[in-house]
Amino acid sequence: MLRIVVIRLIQAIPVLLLIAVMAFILMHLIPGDPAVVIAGADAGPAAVERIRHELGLDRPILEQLLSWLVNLGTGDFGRSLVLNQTVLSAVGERLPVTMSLAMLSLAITLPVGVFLGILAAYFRGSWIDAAVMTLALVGVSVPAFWIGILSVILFSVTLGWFPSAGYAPLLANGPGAWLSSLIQPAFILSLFQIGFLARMTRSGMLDVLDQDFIRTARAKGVSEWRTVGRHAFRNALVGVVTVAGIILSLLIGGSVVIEQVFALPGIGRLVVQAILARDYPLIQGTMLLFGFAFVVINICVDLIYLWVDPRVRYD
Amino acid sequence: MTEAPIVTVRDLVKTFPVRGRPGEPKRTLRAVDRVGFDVLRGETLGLVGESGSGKSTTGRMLVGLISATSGTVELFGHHIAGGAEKGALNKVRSRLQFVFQDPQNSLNPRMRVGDAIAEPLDVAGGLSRQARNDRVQELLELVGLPRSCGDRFPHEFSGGQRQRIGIARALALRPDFIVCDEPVSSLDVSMQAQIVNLLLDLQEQLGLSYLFIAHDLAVVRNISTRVAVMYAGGIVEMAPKRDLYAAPKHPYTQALLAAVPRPVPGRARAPSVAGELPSLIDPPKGCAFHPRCPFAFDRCRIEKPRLNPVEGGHAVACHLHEAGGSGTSAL
Amino acid sequence: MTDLALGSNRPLELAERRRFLALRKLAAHRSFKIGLLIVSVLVLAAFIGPWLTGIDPTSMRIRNKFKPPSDQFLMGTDNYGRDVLTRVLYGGQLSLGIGFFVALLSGIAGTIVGVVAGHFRALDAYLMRVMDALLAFPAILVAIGIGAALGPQATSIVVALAVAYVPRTARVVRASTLVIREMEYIEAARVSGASNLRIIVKHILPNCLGPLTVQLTFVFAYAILAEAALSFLGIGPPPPAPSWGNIIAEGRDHAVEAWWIMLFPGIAISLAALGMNLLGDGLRDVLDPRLKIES
Amino acid sequence: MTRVPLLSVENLTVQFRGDSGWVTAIEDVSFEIGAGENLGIVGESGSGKSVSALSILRLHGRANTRYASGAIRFGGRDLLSMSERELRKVRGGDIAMIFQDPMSSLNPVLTIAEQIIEPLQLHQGLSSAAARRRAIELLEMVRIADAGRRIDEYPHRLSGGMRQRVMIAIAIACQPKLLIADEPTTALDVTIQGQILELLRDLQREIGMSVVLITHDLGVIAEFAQRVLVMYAGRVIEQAPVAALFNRPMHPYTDGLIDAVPKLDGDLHRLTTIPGSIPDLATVIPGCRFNPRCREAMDVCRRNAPALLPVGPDHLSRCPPRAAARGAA
Repeated sequence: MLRIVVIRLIQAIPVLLLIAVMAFILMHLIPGDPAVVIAGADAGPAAVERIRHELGLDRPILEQLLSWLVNLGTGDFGRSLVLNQTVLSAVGERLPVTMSLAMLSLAITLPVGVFLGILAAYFRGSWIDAAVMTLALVGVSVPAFWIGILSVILFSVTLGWFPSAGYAPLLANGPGAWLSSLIQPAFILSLFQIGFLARMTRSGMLDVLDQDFIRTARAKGVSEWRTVGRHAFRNALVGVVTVAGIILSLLIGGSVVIEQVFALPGIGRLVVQAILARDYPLIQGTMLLFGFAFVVINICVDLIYLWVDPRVRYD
Repeated sequence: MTEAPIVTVRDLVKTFPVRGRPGEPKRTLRAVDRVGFDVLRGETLGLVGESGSGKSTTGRMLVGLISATSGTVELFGHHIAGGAEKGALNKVRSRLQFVFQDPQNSLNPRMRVGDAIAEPLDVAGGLSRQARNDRVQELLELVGLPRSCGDRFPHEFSGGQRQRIGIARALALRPDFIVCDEPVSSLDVSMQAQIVNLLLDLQEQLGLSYLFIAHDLAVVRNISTRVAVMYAGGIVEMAPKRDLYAAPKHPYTQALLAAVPRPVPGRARAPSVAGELPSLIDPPKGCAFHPRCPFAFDRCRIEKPRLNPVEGGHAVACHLHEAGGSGTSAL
Repeated sequence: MTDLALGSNRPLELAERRRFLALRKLAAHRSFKIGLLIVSVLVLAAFIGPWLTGIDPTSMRIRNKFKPPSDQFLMGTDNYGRDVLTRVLYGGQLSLGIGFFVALLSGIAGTIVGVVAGHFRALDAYLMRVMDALLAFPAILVAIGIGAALGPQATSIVVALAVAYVPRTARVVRASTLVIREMEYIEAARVSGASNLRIIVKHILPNCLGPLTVQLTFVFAYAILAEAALSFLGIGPPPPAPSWGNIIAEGRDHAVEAWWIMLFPGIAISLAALGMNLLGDGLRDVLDPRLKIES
Repeated sequence: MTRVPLLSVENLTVQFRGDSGWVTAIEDVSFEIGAGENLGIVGESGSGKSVSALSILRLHGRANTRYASGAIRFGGRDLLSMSERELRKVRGGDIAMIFQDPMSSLNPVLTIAEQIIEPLQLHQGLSSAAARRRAIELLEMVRIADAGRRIDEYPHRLSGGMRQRVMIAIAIACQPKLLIADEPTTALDVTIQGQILELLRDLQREIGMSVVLITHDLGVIAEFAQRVLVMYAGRVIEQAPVAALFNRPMHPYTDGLIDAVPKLDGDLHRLTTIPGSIPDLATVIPGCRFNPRCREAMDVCRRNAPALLPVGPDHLSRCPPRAAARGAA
C-alpha cells in the first residue's frame, strides 16, 4: 500500500514539473508588464527599469524559469509582486476558505448525487427516473453564479437567512457562523456537481445492471433492492470514484466563480486578482497548487480503486 | 513432395512482456515456443489448439501482423521474419491473406461491404474505377453472394454472409496462401458447414493453400491435408490427416480427440483429461503437458521433448515416442 | 456450388429496414426531440429575431431606464434604457456562436491529439501527459489565463475555452481509438498493406464520429456556461456588444432593484445548455448506448 | 405418458419489445420434464432455446418482455402468474440456473464465499458460519482443490473452467429439484468441456435433480440428454427420446443439423449443408418456418403453419409430410 503511494508520487513528478513549466509559460504569455503595474502610472522609464531588474524580469526567460524551478525545489515559491507577502503565506491564508467550501460542497454532493443516481437506476423508465434526471439535467444546465446571485437576493437580501457575503473563520467565529457563511455558496456550488454525479451514477448503474452476473443474482433469488444495492452498486462504485475525483477538480474550478459571487476570500479570488494584476509569482504559485491538488486527488482515486476493485488490487 | 514448400517456418518464437505490479520485475509470456512447419502448394495445414496454445499468434506472425521474437518465416522464397531484408513482406503481400474469426468485428461497420472487399485493391492501386467495381462483383459472386449487394453495410448481413464477405476481401488480390483464423468458430453449425465447403471449393478452383486454425479437431478434419496440434505454445504432434485421426500418438492429441462430443447417442465416453491449461508466464518444467498426462514419467518433468519424426511424415513431441523408444505399444 | 447460393434473398431484403435505424431512433427519441426544439428556437430567435424587432441593442434612452417588463418592453430595460429583449436576442448570436466555435475548434484539435495518441502508441504517454497537465488546471482557470493573455475579445474567449476543452475531447477520441484499433477490420487493413493514414481516415475516424459528436454537444453546453462565467469575472466579450454573459454581468449591480436585467439572459443560457445536453443525451442513447462521456 | 412431470411448460409464447413493436421470440412452446430426467434443448442462434430457458424463472428484463400466453407449472403452481416475491423463493431454491459465460456470470467485486453463501442464507436461513462451512463443502463437491483457501478469492483469479464450477456450486447450493444449464460448456476449452459435463452428470446422480441442458452442440446432447427438444426460429420442431432423434430424425431440419456436424469418423470430404441463412426474429415466414431452406418443401409447407404431430412413441415432429409418410409406412 505504502509502496504504491510512493511509486505513484514518484510517477507524478514529471506531471508536476510539466504543470510548473506550463504555469510559467502561460503567465509569460500574458501581455502587460508587471513592473509598470508596480511602479505606478506616473513612474519614469528608469524607475520601471530598476524594478524590472530587481524582479529579475530583465533576464532571459529560460533563466527565469530555471531559477524559479530551483527555488521551488528549496520550497521557495517567491514573493507576490503586489500583496507584499510571500506566495506561500498568501496562499496559506486563503486555503482554509477554499478547502472549507470544497469539502462542504463535496459532503453535500456525494450522498445526494449517488442516492439520486441509484434511485433513478432502480426505477429506470418510471416517472421517478424521469423526475430525477430532469432535475439533474437542470442542475448541469443552469449557470451557478446566476443562481448564486438570485439566491443571495432571495435568501440574504429579502429573507435575511444567511449573510450575503464574506467568510467567518471556523476557529475565530465558531462552527455556527462558519457554516452559515458557507452553506449557501456550498449548496449552489453543489447543484452542478449533483446533477453530474447523478447522471454518471445512473448510467454506470444501468451498464452494470445489463451484465450477466446481475442475471445470476436474480437466478439465485436475490431481491431487486439487494441486486441493485449490493451486486450492481459495488461494481458501479468504480465509476463513481472516478467521477468523484473529477468532481473534486470541478469544485475547485467552480469555487473560483462562487467565491466571487459571495465575496469569499479564497484561492479562487486570489488567482483571479493575481491574473488581472499580472502578479507572476502568485499566479505561478497558485497554478502549481492547483496542479498539485489534481495530482493528489488522482492518487487518492487510484488508492480507492485498490480498495473498491479486487481486479486492480491483484494485477 | 518434391515441390518446394511455399511457407517454411523454423524455430518461431514470440514472447510478450507482462506488466507486473509497479515495482516488481517484468515477466515474459511465452506465447509461441520454437514452432516449425511447412505448407505446400495447394494443401491445407490444420493448426489445432485450445486457448493459449499459440495457434492464433503463429498465424498472425505469418502475415506480419505480429513480429516474431526469433526464428524464421519464409514465404515464397522470401524471408519475412528473422534476419529479413527490409520490405520483403511488401514483395509477397499480395500473395498472402488472412480470414478472421469474428464476422462481427472483422468488417468496418461504417464501410460499405463493396469498399471493404476492394480495400486490398485500393491499397495496391492501379485499377480503374470500372475494373475495380467489376472485380468486386465478381468476388461477391465467387463467394455466393448477390453481385448487387456491394453497396450495403455489414449490419445488413448475417454472420455467415459476413464471413463470405471477409473471404471475398481475402481473395481480391488472387493470393496463393490464406491464413484462416478460426473462420467458423463463431458461426452456427449450419453456417459452419457452408463456409468450410466454400473454402474447399475455392481451394479447388483457385489452387489456394490454407493454414486453417481451429480449436477442435472435428472442424479441421474435412478441410485439412495435414494437421498440427499445439499445446502451450509448441507443436506437440503433426501428421497427415489420416494418420492423426486414426493413430494419434501424443497423449494430448488423444485427449483432445476424446474430448470432442460426438453426435452418437449411447456411446460410452472416455473420461476427460484432468487438470487445467498451463500458465504461459510460469509454464511447467519439462513437457508442458506432463501435469495432466496419464503417462508422464520422471523425464517428462525435467526435459522438454522435441518434435521428432516417427514415421511417414508423422512427428510427435513426446518422450514416449522418441526414436528407439517403445512408447507406441505402451499406449 | 449450388448449395452455397442463398436459399432466398429474404434476409437481405429484410435488412433494408434496419438501414436507417439510427435516424429513425433519433426521430423517436423524446429528449432528443425536445433538445432539438429548444436549440432550434434559440438559434432562430438569435439570428432572425433581432431582424424582426428592428431595435438597436446598443441604443440608449436614459429616460427609459429600469423599466420593468411590460407590453412595450417584454423583458424590461436596463440601466441605460436599452431593451433587454433585444439585447438577449443579439446576445444569443454571440453566446451561441462562441459555443459553436469552441465545440468546433476543440473537436478538431482534440480529434487530432486523440487519434495520434491512440493510434501511435509510442507518442501516447507524452501527449497524454501534456493533456493531463492541462487537465490539472480547472478549465475555467485555463480560460481565464488565456483569455487574459489574448485580451478581451470574443475570439480570445473562443480560443481560451477551446484550449480548455481539448484535453477532454482528446480523451474521448483516444478512448474510442483504443477500442477501434483492436478490431479485426484494422488487422484486415494491415494485412492488405494499408498505410497508417488510410487506416486512420477510412477506419478510425468514421468510427470515432459518434462518441465525438456526443462529446461536442456537451462541450457546446459547457462553453455557453463558461462564457457567462468569464463575462461575470470581467474577462468575457467586452460591452457594449451584448452576450448573455455580459448582460448578466452588467445587470448584477442592479440585481436587487432591476432583477429582470439578469433574469432573462440567465434563463436563455440555461435553456441553451439544457437543449444541448438533451441533444447530447439523445445522440448518446442512439449512437452508442454504452458510451461513457466524461465532463 | 403416465409420469407426473416435475415441470411442464404449456403453450408458452414470449415477446420482446423491438425497435418497431413487439416481436415474438418463442411461440407455442410446450414440454415437460420428469423428476431426475435429463432434457436437452438444441437449436442454433435465434431458435429460442435460451429464451425458453430464461422464461422458466422469468429472468428476462421486465420492461421489454411479454409472456403473451401459456403457463409454466411447477409443483402445482404457475410460475408465470406468481408474484415476484413468491418466485424469488423458487429461484435458486427449487430451480437453479447456470449460464454460458462463466467469465461474466460471477460478480467480479464479491468473493467466491460471498456469492455461494448468498443463496444459502436466503433460502435456508443458515448462519454465516454454517453457510461458510456448507460453501466449502459445495466447492469440494464441484471438485475445486484447496476449497478452504480458494473460497476467499475473487472470480478473476480463477480460470474459466473453475468459474463454471463455482457457478455450479452456487446453483446446487440449495439442492434444487431442477437445474437449468444454458450452454454451460460453450465458452470453455474442449478438454475442460468434458470435465464440466462429467461433473454435471455426477452431481445430478448425487442430488437426484432434473436437468434441462440447452446447447447448440448435438454431440453434447447425444452424450447427456435422455429426451431432446429441437427448436428452430422460435418453435419446437421435433421432440424425441435421444436415440430416436439421432437414428430416425423426423424433421428435415434435424436431419440437416445432424449431417452438418463435423465428424471424427467416416471419410467425408465435403460436409452436407443446410442452404440459406437462419431467419431473424422479425422475419415473417408464412407456412412452415423452415420451408425456405428445406429441400423437401412442398406447396402446403409454404401455405400452412404445421402442427406438432406424433410420429412415434414419445416422438413429435412439426413436419406433416413426414408424419404422413410415417403413417402410411
